[in-house]
Order: sequence, then structure tokens, then C-alpha cells
Amino acid sequence: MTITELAFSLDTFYLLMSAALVMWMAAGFSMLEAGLVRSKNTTEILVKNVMLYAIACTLYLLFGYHLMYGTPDITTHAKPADIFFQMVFVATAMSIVSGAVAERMKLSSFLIFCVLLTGVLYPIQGSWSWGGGFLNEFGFSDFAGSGIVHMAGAAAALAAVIVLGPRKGKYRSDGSVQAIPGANMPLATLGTFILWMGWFGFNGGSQLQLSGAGNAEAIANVFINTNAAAATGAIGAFLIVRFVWKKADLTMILNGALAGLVAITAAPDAPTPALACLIGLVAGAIVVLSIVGLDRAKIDDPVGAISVHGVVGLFGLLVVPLSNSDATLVKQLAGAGTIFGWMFVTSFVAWWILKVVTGIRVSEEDEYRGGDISDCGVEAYPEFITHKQD
Amino acid sequence: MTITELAFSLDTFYLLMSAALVMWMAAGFSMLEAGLVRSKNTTEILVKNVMLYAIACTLYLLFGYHLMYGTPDITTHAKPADIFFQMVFVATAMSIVSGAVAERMKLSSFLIFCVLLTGVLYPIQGSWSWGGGFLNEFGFSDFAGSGIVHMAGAAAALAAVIVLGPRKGKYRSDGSVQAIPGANMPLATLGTFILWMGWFGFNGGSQLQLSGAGNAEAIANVFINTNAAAATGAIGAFLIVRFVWKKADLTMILNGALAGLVAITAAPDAPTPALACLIGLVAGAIVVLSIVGLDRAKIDDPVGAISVHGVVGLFGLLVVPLSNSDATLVKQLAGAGTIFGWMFVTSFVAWWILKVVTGIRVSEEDEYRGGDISDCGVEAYPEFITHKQD
Amino acid sequence: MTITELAFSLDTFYLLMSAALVMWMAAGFSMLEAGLVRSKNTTEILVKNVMLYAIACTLYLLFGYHLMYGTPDITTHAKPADIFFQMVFVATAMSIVSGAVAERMKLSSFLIFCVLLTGVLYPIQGSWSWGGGFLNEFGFSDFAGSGIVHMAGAAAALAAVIVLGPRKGKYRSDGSVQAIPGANMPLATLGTFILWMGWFGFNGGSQLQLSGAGNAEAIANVFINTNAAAATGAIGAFLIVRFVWKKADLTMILNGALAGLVAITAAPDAPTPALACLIGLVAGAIVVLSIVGLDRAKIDDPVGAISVHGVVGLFGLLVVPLSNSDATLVKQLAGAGTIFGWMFVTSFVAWWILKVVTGIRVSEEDEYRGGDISDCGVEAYPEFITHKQD
Amino acid sequence: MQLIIAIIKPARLPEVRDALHEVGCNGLTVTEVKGFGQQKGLDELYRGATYRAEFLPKLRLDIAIHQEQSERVVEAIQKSAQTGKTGDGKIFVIDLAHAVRIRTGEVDEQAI
Amino acid sequence: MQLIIAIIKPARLPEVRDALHEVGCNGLTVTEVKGFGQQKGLDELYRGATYRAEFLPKLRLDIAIHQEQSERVVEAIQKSAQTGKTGDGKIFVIDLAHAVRIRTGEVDEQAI
Amino acid sequence: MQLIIAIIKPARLPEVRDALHEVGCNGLTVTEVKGFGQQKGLDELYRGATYRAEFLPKLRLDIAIHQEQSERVVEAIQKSAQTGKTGDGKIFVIDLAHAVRIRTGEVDEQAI
Ligand SMILES: Nc1ncnc2c1ncn2[C@@H]1O[C@H](COP(=O)(O)OP(=O)(O)O)[C@@H](O)[C@H]1O
Ligand SMILES: Nc1ncnc2c1ncn2[C@@H]1O[C@H](COP(=O)(O)OP(=O)(O)O)[C@@H](O)[C@H]1O
Ligand SMILES: Nc1ncnc2c1ncn2[C@@H]1O[C@H](COP(=O)(O)OP(=O)(O)O)[C@@H](O)[C@H]1O
Repeated sequence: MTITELAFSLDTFYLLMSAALVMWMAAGFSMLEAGLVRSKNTTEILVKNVMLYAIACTLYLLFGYHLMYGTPDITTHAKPADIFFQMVFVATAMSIVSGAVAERMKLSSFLIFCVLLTGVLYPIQGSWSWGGGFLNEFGFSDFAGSGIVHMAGAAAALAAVIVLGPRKGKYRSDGSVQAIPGANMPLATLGTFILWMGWFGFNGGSQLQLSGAGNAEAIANVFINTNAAAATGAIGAFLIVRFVWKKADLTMILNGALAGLVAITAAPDAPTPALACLIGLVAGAIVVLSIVGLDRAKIDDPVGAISVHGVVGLFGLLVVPLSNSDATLVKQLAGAGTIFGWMFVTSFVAWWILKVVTGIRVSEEDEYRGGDISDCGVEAYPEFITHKQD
Repeated sequence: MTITELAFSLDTFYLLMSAALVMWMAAGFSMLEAGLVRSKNTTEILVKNVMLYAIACTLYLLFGYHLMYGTPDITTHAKPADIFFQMVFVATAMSIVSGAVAERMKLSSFLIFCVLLTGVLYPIQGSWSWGGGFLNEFGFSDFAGSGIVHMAGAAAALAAVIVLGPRKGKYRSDGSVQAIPGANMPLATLGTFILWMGWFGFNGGSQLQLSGAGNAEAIANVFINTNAAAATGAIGAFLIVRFVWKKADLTMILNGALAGLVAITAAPDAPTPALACLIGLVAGAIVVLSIVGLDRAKIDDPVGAISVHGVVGLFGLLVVPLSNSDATLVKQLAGAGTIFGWMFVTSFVAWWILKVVTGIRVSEEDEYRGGDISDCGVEAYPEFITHKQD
Repeated sequence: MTITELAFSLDTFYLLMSAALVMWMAAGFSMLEAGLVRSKNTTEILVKNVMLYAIACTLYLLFGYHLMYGTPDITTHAKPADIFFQMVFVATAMSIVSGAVAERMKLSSFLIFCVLLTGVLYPIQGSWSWGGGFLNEFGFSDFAGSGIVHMAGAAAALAAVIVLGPRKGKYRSDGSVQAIPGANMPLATLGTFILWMGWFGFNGGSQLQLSGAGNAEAIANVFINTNAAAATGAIGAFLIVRFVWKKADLTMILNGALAGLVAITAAPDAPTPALACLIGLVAGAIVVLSIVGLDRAKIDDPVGAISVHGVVGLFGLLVVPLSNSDATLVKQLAGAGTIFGWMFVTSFVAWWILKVVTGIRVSEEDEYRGGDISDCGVEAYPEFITHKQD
Repeated sequence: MQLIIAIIKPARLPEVRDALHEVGCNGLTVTEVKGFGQQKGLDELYRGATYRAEFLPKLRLDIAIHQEQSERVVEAIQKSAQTGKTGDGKIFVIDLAHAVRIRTGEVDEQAI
Repeated sequence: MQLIIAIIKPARLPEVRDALHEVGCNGLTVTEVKGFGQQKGLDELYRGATYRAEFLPKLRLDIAIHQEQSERVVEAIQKSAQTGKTGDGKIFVIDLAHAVRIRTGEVDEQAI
Repeated sequence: MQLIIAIIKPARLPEVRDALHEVGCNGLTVTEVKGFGQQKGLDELYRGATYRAEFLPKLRLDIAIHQEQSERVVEAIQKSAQTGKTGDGKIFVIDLAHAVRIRTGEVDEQAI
């Protein structure tokens, strides 16, 4: 065996393990969202999450990868490993949408959009940067996808929420916000930890090559910075909720950790640990303010997906120049604008057409009874008595 | 350091990580089954799952491995890694049984059978193929255990269910089927995702060697095909339930994903991605029909284990010739028949003896009250009011 | 590429994957503790677990690592990988405390102590052995931290519980023990499986180098022994509860598995599998007796953390001489005493000062209502009716 | 009109419902309650300490009926709910002053 | 004094509460119950087998009031709880012999 | 015979049960209910928006007793359930027309 061959084996394994960790994020999104919706919509959000992952993988495998990368010549690792790794990313983008539209979107419309996003919209957009297209040439820098994956998904989610409207009862007639607590905090926490763990694959794998001391150093940096930003993201959110509202709102802290992860994703290899901590801390603060702000603007996002992945994704892109001297604020802004514009406009049109043709919102009665009974036939916790009304 | 030594390290690590992922499947089975039984039997099914894993590991480590493989001469990786990897497989086989007999089997009888299966029945059967025995020489092909692990476990489960009978109340006096919904859908979904993730270790590790470009390519194929079959399995099940019953039955979709995984396990390295998708899709459809069919035949299997692992395990064996020209339908059928016959007959006799000697079924009153109180002393959710009756 | 460089890459990856698995243990502790407290304190224990991980990582990254190891010269793997791996260990130590003080400790005091333990107490203690200090020179042997991590955490927990007192209602006026069942057994089981899996990183990574046949052999041994001890730990606990109380108490079995893991951690590389099984079996038995004993002594530890990590951690240290001829009982005792003394005394003083200055216990009314409402603003399962009183 | 309040063992609900059906009583309201009486709770065990679930799960049925049916309905419940073991429960009968069917506004005898 | 027992659809609680408020009735006790009557349950589907949830979720309101308010309160509930579809529920009225406010020990008319 | 309905704070159940025991009353049925009255709900906070849990958890005790015990039992409950803070609850007493013990078929005074 030659050393090149062994390096090939190692790099393939490294990518496969990373991809398996990203696959695991599908479970994370499922649990996070299942914890943050009301119990009457829990089965339905689980169906959406399983199906979106299944559809995303299948479509990207059969069409999307080709659309995004053509037929690249890969020599350092086995090509299927590359396809698998890229494939699980698209599911992440789609998972962001499912959270934002939870509790009122029709299952069928959601799945149709899922086909569109994972088979067409995301791959085209991805080809511009990671596929070697014009954004790449322009100098836009996004290491593991703060913009290409997270903000892109959030843009589609924002379009969806605008077309769809808020959940019934979320905004009172006097304009004030009605809190609608999710049904299961341990699930939401578990989901966040799963995402946190999976992110080591998401960011760590994005170096794409492990062999060679430089690569290994870079990946080790990615791991430590990813973890640091998540940790300080949680701390940032905690400090704000503790001082502003005097309560340690768990769901905000979880969103803070995720915000730290999203923010560092644009350049997890470059910052010093201290800078990574700072980026996470600010991201954790931003996400809390953004969630409250969007709520006031009547953008009803039950899990905070648009804030976590969209607002903080943008923030992540904009702080890349702090650690990467090749990147400039202008290039980052231009790239972010291009991605957001494409995803938002195409998604908006798609949702709007879907709304006109098939409808995208469940009937008022089904929304009251919950998607579990109307769409899935079984409740998430059929044995437990729940407060139907309070 | 020589390159052989480094390859040895890499291969050992690869097997250990794979084995850790398979170990993780024990958690997957636990959560899946805990989600699909009623809350009054949840603690009990958790006890069974923890104990079966503990017993399986201990017995296989002390006796089973030797019975199955003798004292093989392993040079490409550290021998304990091999033992560990093989060890976690036997727990998988036993986990299949626990699901099928849930909600009515006595804990003590279950654990006694567990000793028998993991210490004797499985290792003997495994030695015929993976141990280099007659099935191997005959040309029976089963890459990672669609038959040797999954169908074998399902055969023992089927024997158990026949001897044990259905849960009280499952079949009405007029012969119609009474649905008995599981108590916790998020747990069932989490369990499925855990199994899905663990399966990368299950199938990916079964190549047994990573070093060398051919091995790395094969493993990368295994990963992508495993994921593809699971994804299309979910889609296949979804399509059927959606068109036949108009409802997106989550538990069927989950079973569909698992069916895709079981089906591809017999030959995950060989098919093209498109063929893997097709195998998964058909498996997802088969499993739904099989679950409904077995239910009509009054084979009461609360989690669908016999359909997922048995019926689809057989299907997986039979489609091996599509991608592996060395395999033939006749050889696969003969192998499947041998494994099924051995496991079913020996298990049937064992269950029957247990039934006569100690009894295998809880008393009617304990079945009504649930195994949690009678066998474990504490309910799974002691604080939550549940519908005792509806 | 040279072979040294490739080994560097492999070793870095091995450490990073191990560290990711240890990070995953944070989720395990969260779920275990969330399952074993009453539902009214579930959100609060989740907040504590997320925040302690975040704080531990941040402080250890910025100060603790330096305090413990200085600026070591690491050549076999990337230094950030080393920092990351060491960093997740400190979170484990702190997680032990959170379980023991659950349901009555003020969130703010807990977090202040967390800063102290992870930033100062643990690193100083760790420097004595793993940092190359006097315990190391003295010949104290603790491979992966039965004492340095687990017993150290348990010592701080014991000090906390003594200063804090038991939960209201735990001990009746006649001195008898009132059982206070945890709210969610599946979560506790999931948590245990997560810890079990993560422990492969905890112990497996502690070899610190994978390349080289000797290292690979050692790590494979670590994996198989770690698993064996956990399995027999569960069996040991099961046998005791089954024969003494006639009930298969799930939470004791889970504690038994964890006890096996803690016990083997002091020397997982050296024992034969049979010895590892024996160590686990005894550990599983010890932990049950210790839990009941501490309960009688009115040390109220809702999750059994002091028994699992402290009592069994000590046991693990003391059996090292059975498999490691360099270790002696005297040296182990001396080391254990030093660690325990330092951690217990400093923690006791810290808790005592905190008690005097800010108070460490929630008000009686808040304890009755639960930490979720008073500290966090939202219940863990806001929709489910729970028995407030029985 | 009278209101019958029956506290029964949860397991007997199907039998009681069928018996009520036979005597022509087709409406009822069920509440999950906990009962305390001569029947002793179960000892449960958790981490080596036993604890008694003192309050046992029962169902409470509320059934409004016409005066003249009262005796027959009470008898039907008593027979069908009986297991003969302690804890079978109680039946209480209360006089109703007034009744209304919300859907139609019908009152008293018509409303039941 | 009378005790009004109203079985209503859960979705109507906010309307009923507002209507009660308007007629000056500010205390009530709510119980989650399951109802069985002319309204048919929903068919649910699980693993290919349908099952009917025969008992439908309802809320039971208990409201103690002064005799003279009785008619108005019953009317207020009936109007506000009505959807016109089967299953709207019933209102039962019972005479109260005695009432006590635990906090103060006030009795009867004062206690309500 | 009378039926006493007591709405109490959940935390007082042990005290009330002991008090009932002392006055010789050994059977009761407990229901978890939600109460609404002068006592204001708690403000909870979720994601920056406050929400009020308007209905507060209470327990409803139903206790059937002999007429002559009535006064003593009501007094025992009132004393033991009292905390002096708003929300302590109410006690309502209703006349029972009839009672049956399901296990034995005993009726009225014997049944309680
Ligand atoms: N005095 C009472 N008032 C209200 N409910 C009662 C009373 N006595 C008994 N019950 C209810 O009836 C149930 C059965 O009573 P119990 O004394 O245990 O058995 P039995 O009715 O067979 O004598 C109790 O669990 C409780 O719910
Ligand atoms: N005889 C009765 N006694 C007690 N509760 C009743 C009775 N009849 C009906 N109910 C309650 O009223 C609810 C509505 O009754 P139903 O017959 O379904 O519709 P409607 O009141 O519109 O005729 C039932 O679900 C049940 O809770
Ligand atoms: N008119 C009423 N009818 C029925 N239940 C009532 C009534 N008024 C109060 N309650 C019950 O009593 C509980 C306590 O009443 P509240 O007015 O809050 O305090 P207090 O009894 O101390 O004046 C309420 O939560 C409710 O369950």
C-alpha cells in the first residue's frame, strides 16, 4: 500500500464520519421542532422532518449534486463520500423551513416545496459558490455555509411565513404577542445538543481533506472554534434574558447556542479561540433581540429559525473579514444579497403559486384540532391528557 | 512507523467507531420501542432493552465470539476491535425480539431466552456463514446481515409471538383489529433516527477494512446506498399510507425507513445509487403491506419488528443477485431457509419449554395494569395522568 | 506527504472524534437528570446543564487549560485537538454536581460555583496528575479519570449536598425515606445510553495517540473493556434489585451501567475482558448499596451522582493494582485522598460562603412550585396535566 | 330529573357503558378521578424506597336521567360495575332542579 | 343558592368565560371531562387499523351562584356555548344546601 | 345524606386528608380541576412574551357523609385547607337523594 492510498482511505473515512454527523442533525432538527410546537402538531412536524430528509437526500443524489457540481474530478477521497457529505447539507437547509412554518402549513404543500428547494433552488445557488461559479470567482467567502446553507434556508422560510401568515391566536386583537409555549422542553434541549454535536461534522468536514499537517491543524481549529462559539452563544443569550426578563428562558438559551454555531460557520478555521468566543457571544445576543423583534413585526416563527439561521447567518458572513484577510465586507454583502435575493424571490413565487393552486394553509378547524389528527391520524402522545384550552 | 502499522491503526479505529455506532443502535431500539408501546409498559420495555444489550455483550464476549469464529488470525486490525464489532451485532438481533413481544411477555422469561439466543443460537447460526461454515462455502451472500442478523432475530420473534399470543384487546370478538397506539411519537422518531445513524456503522463497518483505495471506495458506496435506501424506504411507505388511508401515518413511515435499511444490508456495497433507491422504495412498500397483513393474521407485533426485519430481511437477501453476480436466487433462498428454519424451530422449542416450565406471559391483571408497576415498581411517567381506559 | 504527517492527521482526527463523543456526554447528563427529577424542575435542570457545559468550555479554553498543562509541547497531534479533548472533561466533572443538587439549588449560585470549579478547582487538581505534577511523580495511576474527573466532581457534589440539605419532603418526620420518582424514565434511559456511547470517547481518547500498533491495540482493549464493565454493571445492579426488592428498578440498573463505566475508567486498557466484567459487576452491586446507604444517611442525591461517580470512582482507583503492576493500593489511596480532600474542602468552603453571602437554596414556596416557573418562566411540559400532589 | 354520580373502577367502563345502553341511557360524562377509601393503594418501589400510591385511579360518571328511570339505571350500574372486590366504588343520586340542552335550548325532560 | 354544571365544547371556553363575566359571575371551576352522547367520535388511524375515540373531550364548568342569578347565568352559558352542531353539551342546575369560603369562613350567600 | 364538594389548593391535600381522618371520614374522591376567581394567575414568560396562566390548579374533593356529620366535616375542611391567602377555595354542600355501595349493594346510610 502506498502512502497516497492510505491518505485516500483516511480522507474518505473522515468525510464519511463527518457526513454521518451531519445526517444526525436531521434528528436534531426533528427533536428541536417537536419540542417547540404544541403537542397537537407534534406528530405532523415529525412527519415533515423525516420526509424532508428523505426527499432531500433522494433528489440531491439523483439530480441536485450533478446540478451543483457537475462531474468533478475528485482524487483525494472516494467520490460517493463527497456526494454523501454534500447531500446532507441540503437537508439542513430544508429543515430550517419546516420549523418556521410549523403548526399551520399543509403537509402536501410543504413536501412539494421541499422537492423544489432540494432538487433545484438550493443546487443552483450552491453552484455559484461551492460549485465554482461566479460568487466563488468574485471572492465571496463562506467556509461551511452560514450563508449558502443557513441563510439560504432562512430566506425560503421567511418567504413562506410571509405568504402563510401567523398561527391563529399568536397575535391578539390589540396587537400584543401571545406566547404559545412548546410542549416538550427536554426534546428541544436534546435537539439542540444533537445539532451541536452534528455541527462538528458540518464544519469539521467542510475542510474536505484531513491528511497533511496543515489540514489537520485547520480541522482541529474548526472543532475548537465551533464549540467555543456555541458555548458563548448560549452564554450571550442567557445574559440577555436574565437581565432583561429576569428569567432563564431555556428556549432562548438553546437558540443562543445554535446562533453561535451558525455565526462561526462562515469561517470556523481562521479565528483565534478568543475571537470565536466573541463572535458566539454577540450572535447569542443578536438572536434574542431578533426573535423578539420579528415577533413584534408579526413574523410568526415558532422555533426562531429565521433569526437563528437567517439574521445570524448574515452576521456570520459579515464577520468573516475579521479573521480572513481575503474577504471584504463588500464582497460578503454582495454574496449575501445574491443568495438571499435568489432564495427569497424564487421561494416567494413558489409559495404564492402553491397558495393559489392548492392552498398552503390547513383549514381553521384543522389548525384548532392540530395537524396530528387531521394529517397524520394519530396524536404524538395519545395517552396523555393535555390542556386543550387555557 | 511503517505504513502497515499506520494502516493497522486506521483500520482498528475504523472498526471501533463503527462498533460504537452499532452500540448506539441499542439506544435506537430502546427509544423506538418505548415510543410504540403504551405508557404503562414503557419502563418495562426499557429494562428489557438495557438488560438484553448487557447480557448479549457479556455472553458473546465470554462465549459467543469463540463459538462463532473460533480463534481467527486477524492481522489488519486489533482483535478486540473485531470482537467488539461482532458483539454489538448480536444485541441487534435480540432487540428485534423485544419489540415483537412487548406489553405481555414476562421479564424473567425474556431474559432467559436472551441468554440462549445471544450465547448459543445466534453464534452457531453465524458460524455457518460469517464464521466460514457451510453457508459461506455454498455461496450464500449476506454482506452485513439482512438474513444473519435481522431475519434471524425476526424468526425468533415470530416463534415468540406465536407461542405467546396477542395482547389482550388487540383483536375484537368479531375478529377485527383494534388499533393500540403507542404513547410517545417523538421517542419513536428519535429511535428511528438513532438506528439510521447507527446503521452507517452496521453496514459501513462490515467491509472490515478501510485501508486501500478499493476498501475506501466500497465503504463510501455502502454509506451512500444505506442512506439512499432508508430515504426511499420512508418515501415508499409514505406514498402507500397517503394514498390508501389518506393519512401520513408516522409510525409506518418510520418502519419504511427501517425497512429500507434492512433491505440494503444484504449488499450495500454493490448497487448503483439508483438501484439502492429502488430497493428501498420497494422495501418501504412491502413493510406497510406486511404489517397490515400480519395484523390480519392475528400475529400481534406492536412495533412491526417481524415485518421490518423478517419479511424485508428476506426481500433484501433475494435482491442481492441484482447487484452481485456471484449470488443466485437459489443460493439466497437456500441460505435464508436454513437460517430461518434454525432460528424459528429452536426458538419455538425454547419458548414452548419456557411456557410450560415457568410461563412466559404476565397474568391478566398485570397485563391490564402494565408491566411498569408489576415488574419494575415505577411507571415511566409517574406524574402524568394517562387515559387508563377509552 | 510523509508517514509522520499522515500519522499526525490520523491522531488529530482520533482525538477530535473522541472529544466530540465526550461533548455528547453533556447531552447524556442533561437527559439523565431531566428524567430523574420531577417535571416541575425539569426546565431548570436543563438550563443548568446547558449553561454549565457552556461555562466550563469557555473558562477552560480561556484559562483552565493553561493552568492545568501550562504550554505543553505537543507533536503527535494538533494542539487545539488536545485542548478540545481536555476541555470536555471538565464539563463532565461539573455535570456530576448538577445532578446531586437538583430540585433545590438556586440557579445563580450554581453557575457561580460552576465558574469556580471549572476555572480553578479542577484545573489545579488536574495539574497534579495529568499536568505532570506531584501525584504523577508519586505514581498515582488514573488512566482516564475515575478519580481526577468523576470522584473529584462527586466530592464537590457531596460538599454541596451537605451544605444544601435534602429536598423538602424527602425524609419523613419519622426519619423514613420518601421515594420521589423522576418524571420521565425514557429520558433517563436515553441519557444513560448517550453517556455509555460518549464514554468510548472518554476512555478511548485518553490513550491520546492512535498511530502505532501498540496504541491501536490498547485503544481496542479500552473499548471492549469499557463496554464490558458497563454491561456487567447493569447486570450487577439488576441482580441485586431483583433479589432484594423483587422489582427490576430501571433507575438502579441505569446507575449500575454508569457505575461499571466509572469503575473501569481508572484502567480500561489493562484488564482482561473477564476482569473488566468482574469489575463492572462489583461496581453495579456497590452502587445500589451506596445509593440506599446514602439515602439512609439523609444525603439526598436525586440522581445518585455521589454514589455513581464518587463511591464507585474510588472503587475504580483501588482496583487498578489488579491489572497494572506499577500501581499499588497505598499510592492509589493516597492519590484518592488528596483529590477528594482538595475538592471536598475547597468546595465546602465555597458553598458555605455562597450560602452566607447570596444563599444557595430556593425559597420554600419556589421549591414547592418548582424551579421551572420561578427561575425559567416556562414549565418543561406546559400542556400536560401533572399530579401536583399525591 | 336526577343526576347520578357513579365512582367506578376504570376497567369496568366498557361493561357499564353497555349496561347503560341497554336501559336506554345514551349520554354520559366521564371524569378521571382518584379515589381514597377502604381499598389500600399499591406499594411501588423506587431506588430502594417504597412509596404508596394512596389515591387509586377511578372514573366518575355523571348521568342525568328522568326520575322514573332512576332506579333501573342505578341498578344497571351497580350490577355492571361490580367485581366484588374492595374499591368497586359508590353511586350517588342528586335531584336536578333544571336542565338545558345547549344546542337547541330545550329544557328539563326534553334536554336529557 | 344553586350550583350550575355546564358541559361544553373546549373551544367555547373563552366565549363562555366572557359571557359569565358580563353577567357578573367571576368564579368558576373547570374540569376536563370526556363526553358521550349523540355526537359521534372521530375515526383515527394507526398502522392501518382505524379506531374510534368514542369519548370526546369536553369541559365541565361548576359555578355556584345566588338563586336569583340562576336564570340569567344559564341563559348566558347556553348562548355563548352554542355552535349549533351536535355535541354542544348540557347545563344542569342543582340546589345548594350550604356554601363556605375557605379563606374567610364566610358562609352561604357571602361565600359565593 | 349530603355530598360535600370542596375546592382546595393542591398543596393542602395532606392536611385536609388528615383532618378528615380525625373526624372519622375515610372515603373521598379527588379530581384535578382548574379554578378561576379573585386569585390572579401567575405571569409566565416564554421567548420574550409574557402569558398568564389564568386558570389555577386546584383539587376538588367529593365526600359523601351522613347528615349529622356535615357540620363537623365542613369545619374540618375549612380549617385544614385555609392558608389565609386568596384562592383558598370553596366548600359546597348538596343534599343526596340516594347512595349505593357497588361492591355490596348496600344503600343510603350503609353505603357511605
Ligand atoms: N364517602 C365517600 N365520599 C366520596 N367518595 C367515596 C366515599 N367513600 C368511597 N368513595 C369512593 O369510592 C371508592 C371505593 O371505595 P372503597 O371504600 O375503597 O371501597 P368499597 O366501595 O368497595 O367499600 C373510593 O376510591 C372513592 O373514590
Ligand atoms: N344524560 C346525560 N348525562 C350527563 N351528560 C350528558 C348526558 N347527555 C349528554 N351529556 C354530555 O353532553 C355532551 C353532548 O351531548 P350530545 O348528545 O353529544 O350532543 P347534544 O347535547 O348536542 O345533543 C356529551 O358529550 C356528554 O358529555
Ligand atoms: N362561584 C364559584 N363557583 C364555583 N367555583 C368557584 C366559585 N368562586 C370560586 N370558585 C373556586 O374557588 C377557587 C378560589 O376562589 P378565589 O375567588 O380565587 O379565592 P377565595 O376563595 O379565597 O375568595 C377558584 O379558583 C375556583 O376554583
